[in-house]
Amino acid sequence: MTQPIDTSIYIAITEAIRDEAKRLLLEGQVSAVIGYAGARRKGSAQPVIISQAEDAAKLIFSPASVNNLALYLTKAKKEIPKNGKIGIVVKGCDLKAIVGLMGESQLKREELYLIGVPCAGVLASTAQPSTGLTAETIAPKCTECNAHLPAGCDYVPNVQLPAPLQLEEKYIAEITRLEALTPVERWAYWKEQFAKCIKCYACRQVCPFCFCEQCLCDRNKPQMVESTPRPAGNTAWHIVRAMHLAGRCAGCAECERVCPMDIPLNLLNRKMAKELKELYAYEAGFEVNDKGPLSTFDEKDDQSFIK
Amino acid sequence: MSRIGVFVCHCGENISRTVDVERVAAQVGKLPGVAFATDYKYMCSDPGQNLLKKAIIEQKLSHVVVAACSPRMHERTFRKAVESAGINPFLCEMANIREHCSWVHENREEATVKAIEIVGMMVERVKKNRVLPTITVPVTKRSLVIGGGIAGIQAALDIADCGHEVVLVEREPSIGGHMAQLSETFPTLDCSQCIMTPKMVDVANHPKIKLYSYSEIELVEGYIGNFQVTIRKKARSVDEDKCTGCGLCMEKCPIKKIPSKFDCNLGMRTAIYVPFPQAVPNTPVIDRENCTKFKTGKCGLCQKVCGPGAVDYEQEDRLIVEPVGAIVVATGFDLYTINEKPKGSMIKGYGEFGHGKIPDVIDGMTFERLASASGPTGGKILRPSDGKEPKQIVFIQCIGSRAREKGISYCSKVCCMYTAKHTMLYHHKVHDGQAYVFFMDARTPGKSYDEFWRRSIEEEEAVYIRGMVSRLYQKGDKIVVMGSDIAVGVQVEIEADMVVLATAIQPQKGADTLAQKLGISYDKYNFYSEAHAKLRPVECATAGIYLAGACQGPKDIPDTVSQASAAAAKVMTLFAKDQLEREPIVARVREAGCVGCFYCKKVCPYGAVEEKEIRDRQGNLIRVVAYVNPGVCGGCGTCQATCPSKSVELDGYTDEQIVAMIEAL
Amino acid sequence: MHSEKQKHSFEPKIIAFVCTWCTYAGADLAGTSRMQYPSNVRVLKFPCTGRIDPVFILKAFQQGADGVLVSGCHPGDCHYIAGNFHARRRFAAFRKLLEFVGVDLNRLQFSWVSAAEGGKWVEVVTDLTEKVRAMGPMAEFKQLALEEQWSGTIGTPELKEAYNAI
Amino acid sequence: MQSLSRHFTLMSTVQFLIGGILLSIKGCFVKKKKMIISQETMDVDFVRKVEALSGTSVRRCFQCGKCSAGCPMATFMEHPPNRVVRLLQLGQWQRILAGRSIWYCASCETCTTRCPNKVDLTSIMDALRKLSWDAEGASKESYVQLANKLFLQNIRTYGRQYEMRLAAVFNVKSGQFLKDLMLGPKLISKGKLKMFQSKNKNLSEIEKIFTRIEEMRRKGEAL
Amino acid sequence: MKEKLNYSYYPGCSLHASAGEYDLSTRELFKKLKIGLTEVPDWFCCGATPAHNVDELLSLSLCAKNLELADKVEGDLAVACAACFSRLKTTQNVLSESEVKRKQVEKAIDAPVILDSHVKHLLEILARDLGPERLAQSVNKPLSGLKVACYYGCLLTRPTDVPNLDCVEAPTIMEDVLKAVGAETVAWTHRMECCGANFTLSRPGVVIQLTNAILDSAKAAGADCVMVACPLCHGNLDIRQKEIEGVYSVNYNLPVFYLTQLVGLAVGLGPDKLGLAAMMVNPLPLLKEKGLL
Repeated sequence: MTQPIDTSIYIAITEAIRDEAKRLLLEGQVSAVIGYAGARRKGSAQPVIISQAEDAAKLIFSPASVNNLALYLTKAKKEIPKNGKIGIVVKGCDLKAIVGLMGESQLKREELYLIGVPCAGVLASTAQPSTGLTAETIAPKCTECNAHLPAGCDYVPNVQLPAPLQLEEKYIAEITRLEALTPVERWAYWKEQFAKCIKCYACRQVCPFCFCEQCLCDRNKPQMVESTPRPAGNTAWHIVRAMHLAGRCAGCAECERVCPMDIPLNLLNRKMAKELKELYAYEAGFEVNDKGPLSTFDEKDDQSFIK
Repeated sequence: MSRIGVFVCHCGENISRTVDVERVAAQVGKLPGVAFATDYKYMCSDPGQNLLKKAIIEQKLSHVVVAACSPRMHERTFRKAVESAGINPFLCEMANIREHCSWVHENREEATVKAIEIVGMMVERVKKNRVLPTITVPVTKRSLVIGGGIAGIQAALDIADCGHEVVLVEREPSIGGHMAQLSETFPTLDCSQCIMTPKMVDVANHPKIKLYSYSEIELVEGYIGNFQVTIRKKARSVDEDKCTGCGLCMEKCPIKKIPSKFDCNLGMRTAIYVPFPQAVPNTPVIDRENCTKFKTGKCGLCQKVCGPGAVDYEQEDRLIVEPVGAIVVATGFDLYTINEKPKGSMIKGYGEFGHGKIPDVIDGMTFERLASASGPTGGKILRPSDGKEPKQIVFIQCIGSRAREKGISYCSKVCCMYTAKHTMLYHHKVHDGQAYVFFMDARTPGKSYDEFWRRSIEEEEAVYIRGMVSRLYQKGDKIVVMGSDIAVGVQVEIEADMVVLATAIQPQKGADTLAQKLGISYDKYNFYSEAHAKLRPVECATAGIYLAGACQGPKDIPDTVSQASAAAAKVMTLFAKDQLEREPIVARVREAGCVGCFYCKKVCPYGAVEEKEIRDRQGNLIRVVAYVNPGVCGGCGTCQATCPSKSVELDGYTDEQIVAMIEAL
Repeated sequence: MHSEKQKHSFEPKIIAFVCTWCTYAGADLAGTSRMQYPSNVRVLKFPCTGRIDPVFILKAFQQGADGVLVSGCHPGDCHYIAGNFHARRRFAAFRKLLEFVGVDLNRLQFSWVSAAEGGKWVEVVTDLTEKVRAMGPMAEFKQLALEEQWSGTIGTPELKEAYNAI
Repeated sequence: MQSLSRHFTLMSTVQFLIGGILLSIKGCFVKKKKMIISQETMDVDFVRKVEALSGTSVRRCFQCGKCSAGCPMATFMEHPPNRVVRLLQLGQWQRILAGRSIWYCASCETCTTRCPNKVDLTSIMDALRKLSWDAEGASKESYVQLANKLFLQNIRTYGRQYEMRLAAVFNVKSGQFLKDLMLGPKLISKGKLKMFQSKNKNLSEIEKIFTRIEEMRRKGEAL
Repeated sequence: MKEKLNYSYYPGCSLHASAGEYDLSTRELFKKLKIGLTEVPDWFCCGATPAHNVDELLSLSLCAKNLELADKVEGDLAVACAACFSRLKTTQNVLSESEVKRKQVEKAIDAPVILDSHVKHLLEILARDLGPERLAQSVNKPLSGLKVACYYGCLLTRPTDVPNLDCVEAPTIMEDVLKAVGAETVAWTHRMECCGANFTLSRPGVVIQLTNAILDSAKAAGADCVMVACPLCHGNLDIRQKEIEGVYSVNYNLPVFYLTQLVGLAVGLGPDKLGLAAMMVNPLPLLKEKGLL
């Protein structure tokens, strides 16, 4: 039985975003607004950057507004004007990335105008853009969302978000399943998954936190991680990436969405987030922290694993 | 292409006994990049170093690997040698095939294979080594001395006499330490206070010495040549500048029955007090735990009688920061007590000796106070229990020391001699008394020491009994000593009036905490570790910190004074230059790769990472990257392990070098 | 007491990443005290455990290590003030990750060995060697290294279609 | 051991006495001889056996004499405890076994408790007594061992200890028929010595333990 | 109120023979204090000192077997006899340190050795598990005015780190218990000297000499009586007292009580329940004099 999810408020939100963007551009408060616009395929949406008030009408918000737009503030900022404030449409999950980036000196709050979106969920990458949002077509990350309403934004449309449905928390379920396996079985699972990898690096490209200009894994003096898409190199790459994202990734799940080989990448990131929460009571993305869990310490940290 | 030279050392037989060194040289010689490989009996010897230098020149070597002992032992030696042959010292590496191989394995085949692999690893590493220029940093020519006992006093005076400023920090209200407590000293029997107090006064009057008494070290930051030391000056409740040392406050203080720590609880002191009459500084301190004013708010007599108005109840602890270039640690020792120790403590007390509850069983320091002319009995040997003169006195040596069951396995070094001295002092003062000494071995190495010990037996008629004591118990007003004489093979029982225990020497309480502040290492007993047991006995492994006296291990006064002067000499050597060369093992930022996330800055324990703005020619800010101040960087490499893009690299431990080693496996 | 040296069918390769101030010095002490331990361990010296990048552990396994030891100064003893505290967190997280991808954590040992603990060094190295010896070779990474290409199954219909079209 | 404990006949008692006398003569002989020390005369194997049985190292002892100082029985011994360890260090076990020191140890653990070097002298004494009995059988001094053996025989037969039988048999076997004669009836009247007792129901278990140990020894799996 | 205390009980051979009064008073006392006590069925002799003197492996095996039997009964194991207590604790200690010996013992008893069970002497149960406060609450006839010399003997505390009952050289656990029941304790010198129990049978001469020193010291310290927690100590101090008085021409007349007899007295048990009649040195005159009967 597919349970439909109420997204009727998205129409009102679209209107509100358009009005706000128009106002901002007209008043010159921002030099551009990053948001979503309809794309060629029916029902689909794509990122757009507008710097003219009349383009504000292009903006939409729909269940197909999946992209994490934070990316356009850092790595993909070529089209963004260098001066002035930037307005950006953010879902709760995207906001967490922005918060993380602020903690890592990549963004400054005062240079941003945050247009928050109350979000009931977006579509999974496997669903057609035109389909309605249901318990089946919703993106897995939305089943575990704890930020339907983004906090601390400059503007949030005044709409009433329907109470979110209780959905099966897909990552937690999968992590629990894997943890119950033996190491040999887990290794077999991940071996199978990583073997599929073709090293297209789409995961890296889309990740807001992979902002290094030169990735460690591209270096050849020394070659820390084998760069060819062989199983050994693939495994190393995904382990290294998960480690680098530990304590930073807040779960926008873009890596998993863009993976052409359907590797459950966010699973690794969620596992690390879970462990860090258990070990150090740290959860990424809620406040701008000078130091993440792995760049600080407590003298009383657990060391039961050390002889 | 690199031309690597490999030199395999036999270390006499230390390596060649278990490692086939010729085979190692032959095998390693075949590795790509190795141009020359040989073995030699003693690489560290002069001929060995000459062999190395000659090979570098003749074979036009570009890098060198010496396979020998631990780099902690001879890395400096060989780096110096290659430098004199014209190669940057950091292109020389050592492969440890002694401590990590020949000494820990018996099987020759296994050890040889392992040695080949170790050397192979270092060959791959050295290929990736880079020329590193020496880094120079300025030297603050002021020194900190921690501890105002004889060691600290000697070191402070030596350094100050050389014209450099000294900051001397003492935990107690007065300097003087344990030596001020002693009565007479072996082997000359000169009065301890007579030779000690003039030195204390010298410290007080020296224009180059800044004395912080009743103070402790709070925090140490920085590095050799440039330390920032925060000192906690505890609230003395008496203004040192105003106090004239008249002593009226002590006379009037109504609380007079506080056991004096200086007199080993034999004598009493007041709540406002100086520990002993010759104290330096001669400024009293209020013991706030026992003072009525602090306990109830009433009294205040001392303030009323103080002419200059020096008594200040409101005084608070003060934190003072002192910049210094070198630190001498001279925190001294503490005595083992036979009292019951808390459960789980490595050290145990002596239940068989009554756990310190028999009043006339005392330790050596208490005996010193009894024998001291300025002590609580005016130099008369009297029993603490009833004030009678003991006619039968038993000394027992090695209490705590050399007793691994009690938690300490080392020899405390001074007890044999001071017990011999005690028997003499006793005989001089109680002519009709008899002293007995239970001992295992008499350890008397030292100039005129054995003669001194023999004198106590032959002239002062002490009876030495070779054998230990099993139990002590009070019987009436006597103490029954159950011992044995192993030479005769019989049990011995003595009904003694007093028993003196030569208890072990231990580091001061809190020695480990101070070591952690200083970043120096210590052994399982908390004695501080020297950099090298033989060749660098007064230096710590941490540059710029030196050791003097019993904090490093049990020592008598002559040894302590020698070591203190040696430490002072080391400090003066450091101060002889204006600039200090330091190992260039520091982190460097590859600006091209740095994205300015500043994870390095977040984890740096030294605060060495700064933010650096990169601007274009017009002065527009392009981006902000990290910059590591090489003078401040300690060289731990935590930044590099944390940097996501590996844009900061620790020279000498680059990823390239490490990965080369892993790949060589 | 000298026990007969046993012959083993499998000699594991153990790689130890140690800090120079405590554990390396502790291993030196084991040497100067002439203690004996299995010759399987290869020591890589770092200034501090803080310098040890998790990637090195991964790299070591990939290079054929059957067991990895990471060892440094006890908390509070770090020569560099706090390097070992950072390392402690980093490795607490990293071992969880390795465990999750299916690495048996019995092959990865962490320890604090001070410069005074030659005996502990011997104990830690001997224990790890024997433990790993009993487990047998670390097959996972070795097999992986031998595989040239995709060994996964063609699960989805799209993939099947694409494959058939080649 | 089985024959000793099971069939302790009058015959063995006689042997026990004669053996004891012979040994004591030998003892005097050994004691006066100069100690010639060489690798051959220092019996390291014996010392190793003592160390294995007692689980303690004799080399740790540095002859401080604290054991002898506190030993309640030292006055009865010709070699005080510290010297027993010293002789072991020199591999001169014959000198120890020829004497009576080990038979006068009361197993009070005072020496072990106070030893500064964690030498477990009580266990060393146990080991020496066992090895002595194994090597030489009964000796004149080993009354104690006779009592001990009977004690164990009792356990094997009854599973528990019966003091009445133990005392009676001991007196017969050791030839001291009248020892403590006066105590017996008094104790019986106070109910302290029971004349008859029921056997333990689990006796086959205890027999199995004895048999298994004997078998392990036969196969050389245990000392 | 804490949960009810429950123990399995290993009386040991002596308590079923010469020390019957110790067994009787223990059972009665525990009943009175409402502490559960279940005798381990079919226990064996622990081997005591003779076994380890002759044959350590046998000694360890016997104790290991008893530990196994005791483990089948619920509760920590309560032991009354100091020798049994010492052997059972030593066995756990030796076998947890030596794997070789543990394997041999496991072979001998054909069962795994139980190393983690708690073996407790009665003293521990009274002084720690029950505690002085609760013990004092049960007292209805305080032993005031009775001066007791507490005799620890060898095996209760020695050697270091094995029985872990109390401080190995200066224990106070007996005094703690007695103070709780209102008795006075004396400080004396021979409270931990050996009585020579090992030689009771084989060398009575030695025993008499050692025991005399102990009685002499207790008397000199002004004690009215001696308290023991071991049937072997009791054997020497009580049974041989008359004999010693004869040999040394002295008059001690020191009744020797078991721990449970004195505590039992304080909580109101009668002489018949404490087996006072079985004592060789008649305690009744003393108890009457102190008004305790």
